[in-house]
Amino acid sequence: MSGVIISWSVTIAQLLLVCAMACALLRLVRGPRAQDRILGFDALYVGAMLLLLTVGIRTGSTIYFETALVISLLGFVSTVALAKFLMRGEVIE
Amino acid sequence: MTPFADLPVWVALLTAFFLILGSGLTLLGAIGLLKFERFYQRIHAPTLGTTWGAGGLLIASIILFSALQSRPVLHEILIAIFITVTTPVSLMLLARAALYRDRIEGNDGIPDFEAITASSKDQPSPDP
Amino acid sequence: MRRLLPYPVLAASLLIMWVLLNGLSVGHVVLGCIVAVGASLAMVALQPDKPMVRRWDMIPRLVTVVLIDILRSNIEVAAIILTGRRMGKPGFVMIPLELRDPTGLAILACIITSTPGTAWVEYHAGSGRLRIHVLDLIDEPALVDQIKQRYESLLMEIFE
Amino acid sequence: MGWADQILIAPIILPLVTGALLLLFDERRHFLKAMVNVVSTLLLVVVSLVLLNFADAPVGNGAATTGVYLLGNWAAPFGIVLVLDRLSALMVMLTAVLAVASLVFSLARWHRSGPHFHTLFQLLLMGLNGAFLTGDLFNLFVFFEVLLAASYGLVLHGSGALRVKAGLHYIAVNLAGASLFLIGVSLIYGVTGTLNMADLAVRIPAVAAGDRMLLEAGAAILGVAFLVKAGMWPLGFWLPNAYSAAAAPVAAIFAILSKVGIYVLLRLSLLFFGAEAGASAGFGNSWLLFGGMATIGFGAVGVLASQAMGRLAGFYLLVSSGTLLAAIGTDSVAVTSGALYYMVSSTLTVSAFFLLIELVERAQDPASDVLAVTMEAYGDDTDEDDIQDEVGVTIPATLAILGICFAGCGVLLAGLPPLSGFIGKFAMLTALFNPEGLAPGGGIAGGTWVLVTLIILSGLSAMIAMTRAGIRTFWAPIEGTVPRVRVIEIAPVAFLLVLCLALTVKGGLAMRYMDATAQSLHAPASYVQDVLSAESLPGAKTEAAQ
Amino acid sequence: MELTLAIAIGVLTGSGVWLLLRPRTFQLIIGLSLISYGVNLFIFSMGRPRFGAPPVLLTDGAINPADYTDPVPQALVLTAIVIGFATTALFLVVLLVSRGLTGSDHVDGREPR
Amino acid sequence: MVAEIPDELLRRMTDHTSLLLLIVMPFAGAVAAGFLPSNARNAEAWLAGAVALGVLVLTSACYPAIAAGGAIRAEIEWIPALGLNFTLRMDGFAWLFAMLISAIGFLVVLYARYYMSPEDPVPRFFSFFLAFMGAMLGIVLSGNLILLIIFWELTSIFSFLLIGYWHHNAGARDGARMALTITGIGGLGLLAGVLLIGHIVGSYDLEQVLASGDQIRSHELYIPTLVLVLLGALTKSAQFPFHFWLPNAMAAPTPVSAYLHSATMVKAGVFLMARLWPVLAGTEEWFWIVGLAGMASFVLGAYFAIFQQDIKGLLAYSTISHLGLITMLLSLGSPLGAVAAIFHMMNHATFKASLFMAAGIIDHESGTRDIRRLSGLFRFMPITATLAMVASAAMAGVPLLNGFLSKEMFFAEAAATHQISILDTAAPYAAVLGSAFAVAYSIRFIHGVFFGPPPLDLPRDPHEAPFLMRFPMQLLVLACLVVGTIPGLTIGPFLHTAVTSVLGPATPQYSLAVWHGFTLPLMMSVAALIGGAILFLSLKTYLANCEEGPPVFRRLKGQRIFERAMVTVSWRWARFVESQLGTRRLQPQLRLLVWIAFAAALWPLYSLGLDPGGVTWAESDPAFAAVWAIGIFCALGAAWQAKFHRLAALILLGGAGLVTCITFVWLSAPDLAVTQLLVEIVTTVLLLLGLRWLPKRFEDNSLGLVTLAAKLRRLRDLATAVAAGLGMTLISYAVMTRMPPATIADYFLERAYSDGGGKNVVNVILVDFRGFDTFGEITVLGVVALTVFALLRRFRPAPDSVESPEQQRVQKAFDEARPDREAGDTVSDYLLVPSVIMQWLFPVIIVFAAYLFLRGHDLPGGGFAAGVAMAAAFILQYMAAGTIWVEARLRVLPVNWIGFGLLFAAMVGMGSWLAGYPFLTSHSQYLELPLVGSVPVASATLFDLGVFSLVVGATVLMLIALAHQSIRRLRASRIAAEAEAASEAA
Ligand code: NA
Ligand code: NA
Repeated sequence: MSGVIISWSVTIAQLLLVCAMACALLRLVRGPRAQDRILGFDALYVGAMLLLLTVGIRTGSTIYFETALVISLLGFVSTVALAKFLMRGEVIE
Repeated sequence: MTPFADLPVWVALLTAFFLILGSGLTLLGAIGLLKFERFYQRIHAPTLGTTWGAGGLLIASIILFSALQSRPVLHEILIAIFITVTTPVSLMLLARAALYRDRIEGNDGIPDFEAITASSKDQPSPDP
Repeated sequence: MRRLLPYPVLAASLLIMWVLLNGLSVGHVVLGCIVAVGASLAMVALQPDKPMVRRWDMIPRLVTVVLIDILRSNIEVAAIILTGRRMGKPGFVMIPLELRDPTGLAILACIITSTPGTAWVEYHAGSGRLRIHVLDLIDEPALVDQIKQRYESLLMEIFE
Repeated sequence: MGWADQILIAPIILPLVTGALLLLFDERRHFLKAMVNVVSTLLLVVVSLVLLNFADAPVGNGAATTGVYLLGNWAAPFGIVLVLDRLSALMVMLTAVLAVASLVFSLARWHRSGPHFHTLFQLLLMGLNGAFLTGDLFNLFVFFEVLLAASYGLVLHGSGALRVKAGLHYIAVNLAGASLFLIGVSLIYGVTGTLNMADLAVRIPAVAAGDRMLLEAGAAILGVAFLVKAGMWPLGFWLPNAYSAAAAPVAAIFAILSKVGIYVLLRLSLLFFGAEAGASAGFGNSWLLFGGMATIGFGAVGVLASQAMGRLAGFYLLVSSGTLLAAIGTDSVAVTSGALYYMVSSTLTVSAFFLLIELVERAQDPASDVLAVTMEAYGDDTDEDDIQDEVGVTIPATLAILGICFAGCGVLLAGLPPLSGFIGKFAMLTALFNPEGLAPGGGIAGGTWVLVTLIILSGLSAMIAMTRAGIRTFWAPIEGTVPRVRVIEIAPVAFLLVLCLALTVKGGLAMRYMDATAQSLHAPASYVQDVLSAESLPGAKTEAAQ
Repeated sequence: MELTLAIAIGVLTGSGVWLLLRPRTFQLIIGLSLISYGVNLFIFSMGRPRFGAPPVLLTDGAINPADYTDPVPQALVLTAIVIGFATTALFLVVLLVSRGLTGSDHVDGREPR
Repeated sequence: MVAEIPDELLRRMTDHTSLLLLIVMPFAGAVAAGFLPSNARNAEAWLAGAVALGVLVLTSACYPAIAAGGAIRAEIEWIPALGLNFTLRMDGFAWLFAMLISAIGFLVVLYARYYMSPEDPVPRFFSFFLAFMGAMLGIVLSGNLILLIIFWELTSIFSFLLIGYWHHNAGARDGARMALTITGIGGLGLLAGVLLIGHIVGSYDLEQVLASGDQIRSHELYIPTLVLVLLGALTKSAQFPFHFWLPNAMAAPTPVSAYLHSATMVKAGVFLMARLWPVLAGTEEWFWIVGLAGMASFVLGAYFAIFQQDIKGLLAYSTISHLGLITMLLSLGSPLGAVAAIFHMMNHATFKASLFMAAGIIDHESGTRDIRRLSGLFRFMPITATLAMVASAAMAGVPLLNGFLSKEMFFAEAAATHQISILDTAAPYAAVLGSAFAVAYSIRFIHGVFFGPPPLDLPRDPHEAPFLMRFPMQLLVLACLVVGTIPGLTIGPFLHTAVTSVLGPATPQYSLAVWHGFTLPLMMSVAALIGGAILFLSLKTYLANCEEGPPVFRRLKGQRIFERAMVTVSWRWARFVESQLGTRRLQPQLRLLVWIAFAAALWPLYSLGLDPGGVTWAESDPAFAAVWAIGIFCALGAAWQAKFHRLAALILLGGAGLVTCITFVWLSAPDLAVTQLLVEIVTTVLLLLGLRWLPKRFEDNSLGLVTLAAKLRRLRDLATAVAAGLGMTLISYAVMTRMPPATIADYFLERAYSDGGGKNVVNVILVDFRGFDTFGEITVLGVVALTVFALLRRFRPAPDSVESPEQQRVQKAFDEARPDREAGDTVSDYLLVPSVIMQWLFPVIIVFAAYLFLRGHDLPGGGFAAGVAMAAAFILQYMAAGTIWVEARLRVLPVNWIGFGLLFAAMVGMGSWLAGYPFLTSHSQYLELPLVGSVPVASATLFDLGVFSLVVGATVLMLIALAHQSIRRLRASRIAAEAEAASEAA
């Protein structure tokens, strides 16, 4: 019973998250401005991180946790770089 | 999918609830990101995912793994902290960059720079 | 001791982080201490302004307030996205801040940005003014007031 | 395991440690770095001599033992092994020799025209030696990448628009080639479940019929990756540009680079698709043969069409690659042994020629010195100061010596008697006509005629081109000054040419070695046996398990 | 799953190859990156990967290899990722330097006529 | 018995030594000559003369042995595996030639001593000369055909060098090149021919080959063999149609012409034909090819000679003609013909060498060789004139001179019937005609130069040459006379030895008598003499002023044709073909690479038939598929946008990378996911750093429609891309749906914990089982970082990206324009709050890196991931606060990190040597620590530390080197501004 509940809910959660990522991707592709794309990109990363968490839940294993942790701690580095590139035309001054 | 078979049903239900809540909020945020017309509105949307969206999933994870391993598994808290700390940085930088670009291009509805330095009380600029 | 532990709070947090990551055991506490002290020593090189935390007791309050506010905003924004209706209009709001402590400002920025519906846009250090963007602006003075009362004053109490 | 057994890995570790150590010295201590590098390279020569001696030492039935080094003490096919046989020993030796020449040459001025030259140089040697010694397919990829990475650095050494442009093409093509390498290796792993070359030789005949096409597809893709390195037509257009754009000492050591692809093709085609490979025996041979012949043709035309000597040398490399590829494609012991001799000779020659070109062109174009000066001006000032060197003697008879060296190169490149270029060519040609050894024979196959004709004509084209270049350089009325050439610049050229001479005089000895090499390559059973039966030392692991 | 992965590999490689054949250096570097994703996944796929069978041992005792996924392709991919990163960085710098020296971002260092 | 063996041995040893010395002496002399100072004319001459004389004496000393026992041999094993030994063999024929070479060589040295000007750098001359002599001796003494080819080509090379001796004049350069090209081509043909002989006979040993005549002639490859060998022989002997190089070779100093181009080198061709006469001659093919070439050369050469105005040109054509005569004799296949040929080889050498010397003296003393300008020199140089007249008479075939004897034999053979054919029928007429021409040009030479009125305005006042310069000529002319009058007593026995050694038992009866009675040959001689005289008289006036070259053929200059052909074939065509079959552009190269790889993979799949496995949806995972829908979109989007929207492409690429990373997690590869993610992040920053230096690119819609060609190109590339993608899909799908083979992985899984001490098998593979791969991999990273650093040290941005980015300029201008702001306020406001957070994250990331590092062996992570994370921590600081700020506080020395990392990893690997284990053998132990308990300590972890250090160093170095370009540029512009200010002030 528990197994069924969890596997179904994880599957639903995964599908919802993939939909969320798809929305983010659409924003990324549509733009219209660079900042919109970057925003979409950032959202894509967050979605991916959550998706990875669900994969961990689905397997019942904590070994996938680090991947999510990496995104949560360092995923923003590329967004910061992109944002700074927009603002200053240069990432490191 | 056997590791979950021995779990109490309430744990499973609670996990499921938080899973769906978290992912649902995240999806909503993403839809907002897609739906809102202007950048400054869109920038609000992803925070759904990074706050309670992530929170829901993390709580689900904490509950499930604590139940599975019969000990408190709390490292998910770190993700919560990290994401709370890092997301604002990128959003802030992005919003400011967007503001700068809009100002340079003279787009409508962008507040002047003057206001922020002037000492007079200023009015909120309407966002058409 | 001061030279070994220039940032005790930081070191302690890092130790907690280590234990959270690795699980609680004597070995990991010892190792965690070493790592945490080492990392906080690395921080010395960057010479950050050392934040002075005066009121520890206010921190849990702040956290609770923020969590609740975020939850509320989550629901509000979710509703806006779902229904497409909003009570007010989106717009920029200027908030004159008195808080000057960089760490405090950083935390305020995190709070405002993390709260769905508000976003930190521009801060001018000279005038201490902050411009935020609000998704659903109903009552501007109330909002300014809320931020100043609920967050800024708490932060000022903690840090200054 | 004694210290003597550890020497097998020395050709890899020695350059690595030297390269790493050189990084810790200050960038401005050119002299110290140069000396460390020279000492290490000379040591490498000694090591390679020891290895050559080991590989050639006969045991019992006349076959030499294969030296096997189990890295990490893990037995094949699980761990990575280094394998020393006559072929790898030969290649390591050749590498060391070229390294000495090109390093000494570079000390005259090139080593100072960009940072970390010495480290890159040593790591290139490490990559080369690793590629020659490894017995593992994926490890081969890694060492390929090491040597390519170092070669990227070296080809760009000294910067400049031409170099960077050629370097860009070189890198792009090789990156694409690296992808093919990975695809090929992993596909082979996916079908056979192993990466060890000897183990593959055992497993390939046993691959199920339904999987064989995938195996062959993997091998074919892998082959294309090597053919890119070898410069087969039409995959080798990058080669003349990159080599001619590189600094002289770099081009000189690069002469061995194109041979890495040849080496691997030779080894793997015989190991994987030799006579005992079952259904896949002889796979790819005809492609190599035809591709090789096309390459000879194209290279020969290119040699003729080259005005600049650097490009001439580059195209000559294509000719020699093509010759070797075609020789591999003939799948004959005798031809292989001739080809090995030819390979050694042509590599030494072209290396000497690359060095010589710079000296010769220095005489032709006084603008080049101006260019060198401006190049330094664009550099990051201070650290590339021109030290008044200790050897700075202008040789009085400079032109004469250059001329003699040039003539030597010309004779070698064109395969004219009496030097090793001729012997190598003759060895291959006679083997082509008499694959079973010299005995009264009957008809000759059509393909052989074409190949022989191409080899002969390519020599002719080299002769015509070299005559043209030589006359233009040495005989056309020379105005202006005699080039300033230092002893340490001309000595490496002479050294390489003397080696060619020695290879000629001691041709019997050399051919005997090549024969033995070719024999064991074509009968890899003992190689496979030696690698797979090498046992790891007891003790270390049990300790770990406690 | 296999089909998805196979198609993914194909699309990544295909897009990469398309860019590989384009004339601008930046297109080339993006193409090479895409190809390296495709190739990495290809190597990975050679181990017949599955869901939920990580190559991290769960017990200290004897194990059944069939419970785990093939670790070898994973190790190979790790090496390939690192090398891919290195070469991407190198190619980037070379294209920048080439652009600086020739003034053009065309792969041949000059605009075609 | 005991005494006899040493005797025999001694004899052999003597033979051995003398044969070797014959070859060694000239080459050693050449080397010695090269080292003498450039003004040592006398020493050079002494040296060369001594060598030549030594060879002469040594050769003479060999005669008894040869006369007695046939051939003497010396053999040194060289490359027995190839049938190539250093075999020298001297029989009568070789002896005769060796005598010729050394004797004439000696005389020419003597002559050259006076001929060469004191200013000439004679060491080069004598060095080449002696080397040539050695090579020529090598040809005649070779007992192995490959060795013969070696010396053969050497003569070509030294001939090239000697012709080009006066390389400052273009004629010498061109002549030398032409000679080398023609004889070189011939040499290659000869090589091929000899290879075929080797194939047929099974040996390259001359004796064995000579014994296998029937085998060769009856072999199916006889014709190609013959043609190829003759190609070598005819080019070397300047036979029609390869004759034209010889007149151009006359640009060489006259001693060279006398020696190489009349007496010796050109004889190599006919020598070879005679040498191989027993095995190749006698067939119809031989008769036709050799006969036609010989007859044409004989007649045409003589005809052309008449019309030459340059004395040396006349002599050169005459040489062609006389060699044609010899060739014709050899073509007949009759033993008597061969005898005559050998005899004429000697005779021609004597009179032609002396004539060349005469020409040299005339040139030397009068300053010109133009017959039109020369006249009446007899009164100035009577001795030379007399000698020249005698030699010319020999050349014309006047009785009582040696030329007459061999020509008589020639006439006899020409008149006899050998092969019934038109060629045979024409032979006697051709012989008479050619001889008449020979008479004509001989008379012309003598008459034009020595008789007639005194010469007008010659460059020099002509006078007699010094005695020693004339001396060689005198000797040669004496030889002509002596042989011509008493042949049987002088040349007779030697010729006989030679003839016997070539023909063996087939040696015919012949007579060397001066008078055979009124025979047909004598009639022919008389006819030729009379005819020639008449011809000369009738042409006399025409010749006195005409242009060089015969009337009709004058236009048809071999040299011109050759040069044109060479330029066309070896330059224009070669360039054209190269440009058609090759490219210097990158795109076609990559396209070809993709095509070929595709074809290579397709071929086995197609030929063996691929079963792709059934398409199964059962195991499919909708979420995974949906993730890849996103990934595919990203990949395609990146491909689409990379041209005009670089930033978008970069972001989309990141999306594809992210999805790849999800895939790794999904399919149980957490290590890959972590690594991929970290690399992804760093790569994005890196590419962004680079983006700043790329030109702005805007989608240009104004250009209008894309051309059809461009559309087609894109279509082709699209098809290529689709094909490549489909191929990869097909292959990977086929593999994934197949049963996995028994892999080495099982061993790793079983041993990872027990023997490797880690539970994360991937990591154990990386640092232990296959740690060597990791070793190489970090080396790559380090090398690349150094390269990047090196390249960026010399980085010069394109002009349009030198300036600060537009944003910075605008913001700076804005800040400066406002009184309440200072430059940089905008950016400091911008980063004020974020930088605080980014700074505080620094220690957090360090702890995280430590975490990744330490857990790697058991769980996902490891040194590489930790290193990249650590590098990210540094990068973040650079982004937050700028390069200058960070470097004022943090002294990161990335190069040292790299060096240390590599060294440390190597040290750890070598540590196992101490215990007697191979490199990288891991050792792990549990340390008992107070409080903590037992802690695993593995050498693999230490190795990983080296990896970590290197990765940090390399990543930081690359990023920082790139970031530094911005401040370098600033510094540069500041320096420029200061310089400008200074110059304005001055
Ligand atoms: Na917000
Ligand atoms: Na005259």
